[in-house]
Amino acid sequence: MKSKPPATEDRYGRRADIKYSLYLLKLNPVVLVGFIISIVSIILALISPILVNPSSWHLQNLDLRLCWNNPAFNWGIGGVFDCTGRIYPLGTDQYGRSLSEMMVLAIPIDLEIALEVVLSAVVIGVLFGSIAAYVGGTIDELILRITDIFLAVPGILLAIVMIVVMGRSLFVLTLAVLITWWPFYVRLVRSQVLGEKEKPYVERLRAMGAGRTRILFVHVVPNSIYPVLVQATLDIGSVILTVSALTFIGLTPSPLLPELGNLANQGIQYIFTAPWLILFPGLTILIISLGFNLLGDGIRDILDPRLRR
Amino acid sequence: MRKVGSEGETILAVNDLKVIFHTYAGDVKALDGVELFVRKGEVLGLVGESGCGKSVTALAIVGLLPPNAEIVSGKAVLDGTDLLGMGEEKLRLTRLKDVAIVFQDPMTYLNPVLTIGLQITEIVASQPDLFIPELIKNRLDEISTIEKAKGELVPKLQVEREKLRAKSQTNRLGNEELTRLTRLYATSILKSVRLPEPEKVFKMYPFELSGGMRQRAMIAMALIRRPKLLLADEITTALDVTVQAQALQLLQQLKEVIDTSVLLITHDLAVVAEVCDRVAVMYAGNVVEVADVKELFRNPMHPYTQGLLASVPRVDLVAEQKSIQGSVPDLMFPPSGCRFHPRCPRVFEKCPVAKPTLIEVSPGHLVSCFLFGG
Amino acid sequence: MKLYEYIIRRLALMVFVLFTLSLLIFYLTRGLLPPSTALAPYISPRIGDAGKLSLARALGVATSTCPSFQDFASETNGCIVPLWGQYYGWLVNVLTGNWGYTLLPGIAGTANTWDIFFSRFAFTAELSICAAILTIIIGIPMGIVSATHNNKLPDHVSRIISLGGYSVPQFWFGAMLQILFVLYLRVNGAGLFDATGALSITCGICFHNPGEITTYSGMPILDAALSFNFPYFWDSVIAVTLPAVTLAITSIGALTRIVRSSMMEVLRQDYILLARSKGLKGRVVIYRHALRNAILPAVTVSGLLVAYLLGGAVIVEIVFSWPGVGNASLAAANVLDINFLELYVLVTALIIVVTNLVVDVLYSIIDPRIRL
Amino acid sequence: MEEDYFLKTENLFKYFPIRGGMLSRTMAHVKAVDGVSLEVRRGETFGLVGESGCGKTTLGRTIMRLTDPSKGSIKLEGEEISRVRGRNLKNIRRKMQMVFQDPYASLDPRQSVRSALVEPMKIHHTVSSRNEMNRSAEQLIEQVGLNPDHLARFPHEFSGGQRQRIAIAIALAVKPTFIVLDEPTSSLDVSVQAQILKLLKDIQRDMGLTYVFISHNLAVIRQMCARTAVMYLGRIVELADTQRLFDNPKHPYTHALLSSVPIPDPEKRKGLETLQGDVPSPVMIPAGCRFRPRCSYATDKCEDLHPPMLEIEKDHWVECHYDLKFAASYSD
Repeated sequence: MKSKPPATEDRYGRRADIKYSLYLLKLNPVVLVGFIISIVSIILALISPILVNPSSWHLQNLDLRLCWNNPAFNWGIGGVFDCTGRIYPLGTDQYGRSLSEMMVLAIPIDLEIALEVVLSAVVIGVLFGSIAAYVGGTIDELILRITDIFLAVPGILLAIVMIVVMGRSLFVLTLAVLITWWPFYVRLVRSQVLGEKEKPYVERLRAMGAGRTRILFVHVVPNSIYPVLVQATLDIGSVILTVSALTFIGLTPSPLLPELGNLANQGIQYIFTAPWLILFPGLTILIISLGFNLLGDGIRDILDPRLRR
Repeated sequence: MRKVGSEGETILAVNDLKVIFHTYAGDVKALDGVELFVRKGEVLGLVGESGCGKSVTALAIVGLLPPNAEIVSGKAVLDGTDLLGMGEEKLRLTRLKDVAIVFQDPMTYLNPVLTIGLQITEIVASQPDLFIPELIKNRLDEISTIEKAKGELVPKLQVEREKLRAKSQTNRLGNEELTRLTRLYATSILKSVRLPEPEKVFKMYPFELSGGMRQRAMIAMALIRRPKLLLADEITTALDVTVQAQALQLLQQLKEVIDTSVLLITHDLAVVAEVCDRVAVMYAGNVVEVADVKELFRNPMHPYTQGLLASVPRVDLVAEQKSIQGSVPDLMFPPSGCRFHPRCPRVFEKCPVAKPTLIEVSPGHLVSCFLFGG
Repeated sequence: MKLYEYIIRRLALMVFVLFTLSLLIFYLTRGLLPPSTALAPYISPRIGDAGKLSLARALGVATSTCPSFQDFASETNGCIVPLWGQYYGWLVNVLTGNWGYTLLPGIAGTANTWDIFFSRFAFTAELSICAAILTIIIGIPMGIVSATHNNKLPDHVSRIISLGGYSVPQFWFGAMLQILFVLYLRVNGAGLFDATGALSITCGICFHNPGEITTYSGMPILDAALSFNFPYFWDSVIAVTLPAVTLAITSIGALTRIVRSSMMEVLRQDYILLARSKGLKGRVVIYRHALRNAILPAVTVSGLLVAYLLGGAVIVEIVFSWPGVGNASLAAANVLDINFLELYVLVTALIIVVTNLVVDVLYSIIDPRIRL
Repeated sequence: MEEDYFLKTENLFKYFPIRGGMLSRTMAHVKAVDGVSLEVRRGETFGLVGESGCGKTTLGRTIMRLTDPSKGSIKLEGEEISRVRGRNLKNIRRKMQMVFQDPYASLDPRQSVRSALVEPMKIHHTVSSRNEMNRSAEQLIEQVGLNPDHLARFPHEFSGGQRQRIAIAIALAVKPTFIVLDEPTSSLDVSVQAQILKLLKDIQRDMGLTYVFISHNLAVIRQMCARTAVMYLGRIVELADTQRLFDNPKHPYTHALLSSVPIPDPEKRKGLETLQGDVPSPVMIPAGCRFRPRCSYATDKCEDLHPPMLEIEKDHWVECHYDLKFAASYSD
């Protein structure tokens, strides 16, 4: 708007930023929900070894398999076993383990993979993307063409082949997802840096005598990193979705592994007799992923200078 | 004291216009009781520095303020009807026919993916019945021009003329006929804003035109409506001097042709001196001084006007420019009383306490300052 | 640059991409494991060492001078063809049209990989096309409504739907749909087709004798329509509904967000203000002036969208036992069916790359400023 | 020209290639700077004026070595700088600095004023200790009329005029002898513009700086510059003392430019003379005299022959075939 009021001191600064964030939060309270979900899931992941014995997932108790004894809810379908003894709030799985405990153990595993993938992708993206954009020429062309190759094929296909060939372990799983993820970040950082490096202050720094490395890593990259971080927040959810989809189709290190996708996979065979087995792990994935997506979406609005007026 | 805007030949009178922008950080009191009027057939210059509210005034008049703006009070009376109290649909028709606005930057204001021709003809297409008499008249004029050039009557054109005359009785046109006449009309308008090869420009996209040509295209969009009032919002700011001269000249000539009044919004006092009949000076959401252009430059009364005039560099002579101390206030926290008082060299006790009103000091010269009564 | 020059340039790039991808897959499936694993899927207990050696030669893994299978297994005596040699042999085979026999469990050795792939690919294509249509007809209007009612109720609803769709695990959503419709509403979404692609009826609202259709494209819906067989058409539509909705849910979310943000961006532009100042109707401003500009970013991501649908199809096909290539790819990976995997990767990559090319050409048509 | 010039360019060219076609061949060139020779004297303000697209900013950037010249020489205090690179270029940058048009965008939004002021000292190792840097920063900020409290703030907390002051302070941080001012006041309001112009004059007087002042605003040029060059389509078409150039323009383009500037005095309303047509594209520059298509005095000679740069009076250079005739016709 040309008609915007004059911008002066009180309109900006850190205090105004916070004020602005709160204002947007008022317009869009869903962001708060995302924030809370993300924080709770991270806290849950951190304290999960305290809540549940971390090695309890090896223990099978086939007497207690597939039973439901939570009096708060009745599934209304035949063939549901009742368990005796202690209460399992979300029932038990086919190995007789408490589903709720397994889910508590699963959250840190999924979050850790997601963080590893996203952070590595950001690092790779910043490194190659900024160099491609700033140096340009042949190096830019080369990096672009390599990303082209990876963007031309559905990532999940590449991941499946990698996991089958390289062995089913959490490391390979992480690597396989990362392989399909990094090109987006290279592209994103590249386009951000391309836009940023055309800004007049870069020209001013060059005129001042600042070297390329200094301009790129002290000024340009920090100024273009916010959209990348927003994307990283959004992608935590998407990575969890991809990882759990891979384990869901059986590409898991061990059938016993408490990983949300794997738990759901164990549950799908009993979809009509023990629906909770697929319902709750999937719901957890949905909630965590939604939380990070809402958070990222909100942060994007806050950081978007065009929305300010 | 004479009431502002009480002149008989007034086309637009704005009274006590107050606008607030609600922002996350607080309310910006952008307009603080703007008073101005435009006489029929004159060019009124509305001048002030960035952020003084001159564009907001224009947008408020045509009802195009952004959603976070609120018109707190005021009237904008165009030819007897208050625009601010109008319903959305009536206001749309007013924008369509009576008040046209031309904006600053011809690149960003033209839709990049639509042809110039479409962006002009869609105006007619949106309410054809309002334009049919002009479309027919334009074609009839064209026919007689052609015949005059040939020196004889052309039978084919004669037939067309009869048909058109018949149609002008009913004020109805078929779709095909409407499209054809609209196209001819638009082309003739493009020609009248002196765009070379109007038929070609008709089919071009904005990015294919130069800055000056785009500005002409935008003026054509205003012109095709033959508005009673033309709001020209910084129309020369983005242009080079030679192109600016062309645009100003064009504006003056067209004003005569279509017999309209112009509210010329600008920050450039030189432009004001060149083309305006009267001037209104704005500062921080208020009109602080209104006068005939010669009177204002000869005898500026308000300290702000004096400061502004003293700071303008001139191309015809070398002189030390004086600047106004301080900077434009943040209108979220406007100064009390007279909004200029923190920067005013002649401030006294009354200024921070009360707000001066615009009063007529000498015939046609209005000032809002306690030095002159207020 | 002229349009055809541009296209030729892009096609050259495409050949490069496809070539590199085939190398990559070849390296993954042959280069990372010991050479003898290449034989594993073909070996049955009855094959002796001599048979294994000739098999290894036939596969291009063992050299013709290799004296015995023991030498091959211990990788001595120059028995192993270097990887590039294996690749060259494979490439020559493939370029002459020899994609070998399929190794897919159950039908191993009974049919040509090429034929099997494309008969199954028709199902994947049908599923992806239906999902793409759903994405477009839901995503775009929802994005527009969301942008024009920014931070009002429709925006909140659309935000929840789109972010929810973007966050939901497809396999789980598919399973939930199955519970809901199959268990409670008795509409069968799964297993309507058997593994060979023939209709098998266990569905409450289906025709019990849909009859026969002529195979034109291999896609049941299209073929049924071309054969004027309405019952078959209806059953096929029923069959594809749940998988397509599941596949589309993520991309609907993504597209809605993209359209919303670009629409909001466009609505802030100066030319929208000019359009409104001209007294145009609100509808005209939004659909003629805003949408044309706002749709551009959505068009540019179509390549990604196609990649997304084809990738998501793998999961959805497994959940719904849909007889497409995605469903088979897991099995193919498990038995290291190199030809099937290569064919899959190359065909999808071809589709994605061609989509990107078409999109760029389209973009230059929608936006006159872009000259390729 | 035995005089010792501070800055001298000779036949300076800057062409930007337009690439296209299948193998990114160079299809054409944007001839942004098309053979510019000029001399700037020590301690003067040299004005460079012209309409947008005339190449004045590119000329400034080429002199600053922000872009490599395609051809020609640039001499700063007798030293050839048009080809220097690396460490030598960095050393040259200590002597010459630039102030840019847009004070909103020419500062790194994430950098505090102090850090921005100290950065050039760090880069050029002009000041060694941290204390000294801080002291210099405080000195600089006071020199441009702000106070040391402002050092801890960030660019967005300042108004346009204040930001331009900061940009000037940064340029002064390495104690240069030469500054290119690229439209330093065009994005500011008039009342603020006057402040900045005055500041620039004061600094020049105190530090003995040499300025190249690039602007499209003829009035500002007239107030600021000792000598002025008028650019049109990549070439200087007239160069003279500012006073003489404005009072007695010889080139038809200069004349047209001057007479299309409105004067802020309604008594002197003269009706603006307008120049027909638009500036041609710098890719397809007209043959012969490049101003010919828009010139009302053009003859066949103008079409065929590129006019020579002639010194028609002492220190008054004009690139036109028939200068004197116009001088007579303007005065009526």
